[in-house]
Amino acid sequence: MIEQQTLKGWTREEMAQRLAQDIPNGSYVNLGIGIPEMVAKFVPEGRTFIYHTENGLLGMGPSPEEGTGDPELINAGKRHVSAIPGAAFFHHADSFAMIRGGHIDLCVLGAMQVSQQGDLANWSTGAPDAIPAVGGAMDLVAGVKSVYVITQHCTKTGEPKLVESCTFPLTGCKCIDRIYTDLAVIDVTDVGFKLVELCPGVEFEEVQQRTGAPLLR
Amino acid sequence: MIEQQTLKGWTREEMAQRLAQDIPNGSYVNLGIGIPEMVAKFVPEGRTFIYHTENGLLGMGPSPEEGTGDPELINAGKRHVSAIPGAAFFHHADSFAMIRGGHIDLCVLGAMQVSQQGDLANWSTGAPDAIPAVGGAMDLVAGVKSVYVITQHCTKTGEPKLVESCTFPLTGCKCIDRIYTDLAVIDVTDVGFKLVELCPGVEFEEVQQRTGAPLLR
Amino acid sequence: MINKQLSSPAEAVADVFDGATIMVSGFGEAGSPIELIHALIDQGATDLTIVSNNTGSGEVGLAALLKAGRVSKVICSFPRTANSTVFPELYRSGKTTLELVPQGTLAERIRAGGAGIPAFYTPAAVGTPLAEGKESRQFDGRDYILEHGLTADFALIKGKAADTYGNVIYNKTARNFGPPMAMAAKNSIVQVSSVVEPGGIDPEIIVTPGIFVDRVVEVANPVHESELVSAGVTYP
Amino acid sequence: MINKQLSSPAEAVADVFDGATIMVSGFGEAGSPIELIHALIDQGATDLTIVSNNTGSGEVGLAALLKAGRVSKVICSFPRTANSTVFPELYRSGKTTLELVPQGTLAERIRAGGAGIPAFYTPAAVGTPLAEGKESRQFDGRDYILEHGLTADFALIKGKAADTYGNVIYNKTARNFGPPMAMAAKNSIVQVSSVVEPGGIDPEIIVTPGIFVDRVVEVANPVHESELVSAGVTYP
Repeated sequence: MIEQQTLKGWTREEMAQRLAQDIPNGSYVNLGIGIPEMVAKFVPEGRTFIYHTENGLLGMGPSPEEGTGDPELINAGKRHVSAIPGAAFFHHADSFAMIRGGHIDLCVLGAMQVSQQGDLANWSTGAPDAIPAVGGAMDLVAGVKSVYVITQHCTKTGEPKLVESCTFPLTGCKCIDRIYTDLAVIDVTDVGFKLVELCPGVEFEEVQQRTGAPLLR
Repeated sequence: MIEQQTLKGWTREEMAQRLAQDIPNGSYVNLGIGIPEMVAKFVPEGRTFIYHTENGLLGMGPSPEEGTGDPELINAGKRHVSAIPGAAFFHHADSFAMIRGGHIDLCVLGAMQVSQQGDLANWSTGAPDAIPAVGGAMDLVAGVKSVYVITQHCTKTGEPKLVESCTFPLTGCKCIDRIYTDLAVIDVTDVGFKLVELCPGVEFEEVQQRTGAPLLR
Repeated sequence: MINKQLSSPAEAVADVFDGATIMVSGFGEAGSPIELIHALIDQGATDLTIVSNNTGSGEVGLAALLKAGRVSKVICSFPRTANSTVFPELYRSGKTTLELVPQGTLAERIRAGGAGIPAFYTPAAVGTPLAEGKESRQFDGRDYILEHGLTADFALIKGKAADTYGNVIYNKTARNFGPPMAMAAKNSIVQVSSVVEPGGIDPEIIVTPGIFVDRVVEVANPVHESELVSAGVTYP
Repeated sequence: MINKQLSSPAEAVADVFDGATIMVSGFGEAGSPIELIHALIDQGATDLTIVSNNTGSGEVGLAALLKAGRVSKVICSFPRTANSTVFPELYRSGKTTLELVPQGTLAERIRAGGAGIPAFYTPAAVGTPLAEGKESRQFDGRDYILEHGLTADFALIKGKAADTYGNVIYNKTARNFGPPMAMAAKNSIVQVSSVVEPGGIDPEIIVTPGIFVDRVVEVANPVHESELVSAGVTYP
């Protein structure tokens, strides 16, 4: 095991904010559950993103005040949301036509593991007693134009999440374009992981040490 | 050539009226262009049929007065029509999902030839200089629950239209359930053409003589 | 005269038979036809195959149907729910089997079933455990797997309003699986808050044309699953 | 800030390139985007492949584009028109080739192209000349043929109204091929009688969500093809 030290990296909010900077104006964006959802809080000045939620809404707006939600206006995480002016409702087959047909510009997902080829594992530990559940993740990674992962660089027990090849069951192959962690922004390229940007105060060697595959500069 | 005599059979209107008697209440019906369209004039007392036109309307109503039509409310024959209360508009992919998916109860088409196996030829003479055009006929015969043909028993030159096997290019194989001609109503069965009903005043032998395959009683 | 309205959920599900395949609309509680499901529990049909995105919550609706032991198989994309132990127990004990399908593939398989498409190719799940045993094929240098259309004997669907010809509109994200399921089932049963006369819904805004709907039943004030779960309600 | 509205049909079609594949909505004159087609004639792109249900009427709209010699191939279900000799002449002289596709297969191929489905099986055309050279396969004892998704570089579509996010509604049977074509083209261009602000169209009644639409242009009073043809108009 690689010896781990706690590094002072980006907070989850900072990771989400950093990712939001890279989204062009006018993008159609699908945000996964968890940290990915935080991206919506950090839309840069002057840009508009239109959020797609796979359960049938384009133009998803913020969650309403607690207790004022409509149980029939929810997002993919089953939370109450709102619809912006210019929103549209549609059924599930049309919604996944948007996804599979390459109409969504960007999808942001959490990850258990990402391989240096861009394979993603984020739906199952493969444990024999787990209840398997996949939702729309496999469709999203297969269809969306760009797929970004936002995740802690390592697991709670210090294992690298960026690996040579995934040991957990795959969600998709060669599907991840970029990874935003608490320590760095990393592209998945034809030749493996490549550093885009370090979190201020974090050294390249520290990131490499916590990455389960070679990290190119 | 079989010697032909002119027989006094059903008129086109009578053929259409005879066919309409066989449509159950509540049926979803697609009527082809020409004689098939006349069926809509003869809905039996107490029954309601809902007409589907493949260009995106369920609940097609009669043509409006000449000169009062809406150029964006037309049928598959590109004639002005109306929409009944309870009508619905939809796009072409949904419209043919209704057809291909077996949701239309009955389709009535014209024919150039019908074989004793129920093959239909109604879209092309196969002439080398003809402009090929098929429209929705192949989808209709492949998808609709029951497909009836309404046609003169013979061509203008006296050739049988009910034949052992079609010589014109096919629209579909084993797709015709019943044929309404000016002389008779004939089922297509596993063992070939079978008489259901003769036009009053017409003899079985006279029909057999004008049919290009054995006709069972 | 055409009138597809029936008097009650009980009448609407009266002919569901043992061993039937039933599609059930809903994504989480949105669009879940609770009253129709409860009527089905009362009706008693068993050995059912359920096609639905989730497996319900608490011990009402779909979870209650499972709890009652009526479901031998679930075809589903996300059978893990925050507030239910019903499906996990049935799954672990082997009493209910699971066919796990990616959500978009599930939606497309249902639409294909309704549209007369027996099979289609999709890129989703290629290279994953859910592609195991499936035919794969390249088009333009990319890998796809073959998936088959899904049909059902019945569909239980929640809409917002319908006319007596069966034309249906939905409410917000409760639309989800309703329209494709209405297409794919032999007997599509829709509960709505209000039933109107033909012409009572603008033909331009109809989402599910009546040709896909066999039975309509009015449930003026449908319950919300989350409220029942919060209140600790169990059914029956 | 998102605003997909352009100032004119000319601006909307400015980047159409020689050799492009263009889907054109319409069934007969209903839904035919005459003003966009005329702008395309003015623009000059040539060697085009046109995907459309018909080939136009008279010498305006699609027929005028053909007459101008800009179309090398037509993918179409019914290229025979009551009031035009344009396509027949081009076809017989070999100047324009034809891929004849059954209407429902055409609609489904376009939808598949837009939905990321590379190929699907259909029962339509089995045993006919249009199945020649196509793969066939049985499912449940019935024969089907394999058909491929269709995509395009551009789509020219006629709607009724749109907002500046590209959400579109249509008018009656002019809807026809517009929604699937909007899905299947890289650049979907929609002419509408009125463009409104986001929120100006009820989100429940939108037929084509804005994600499928790239450009919107207002043509307040579109001409009707049949009126032009009756008046003997030719374009340009």
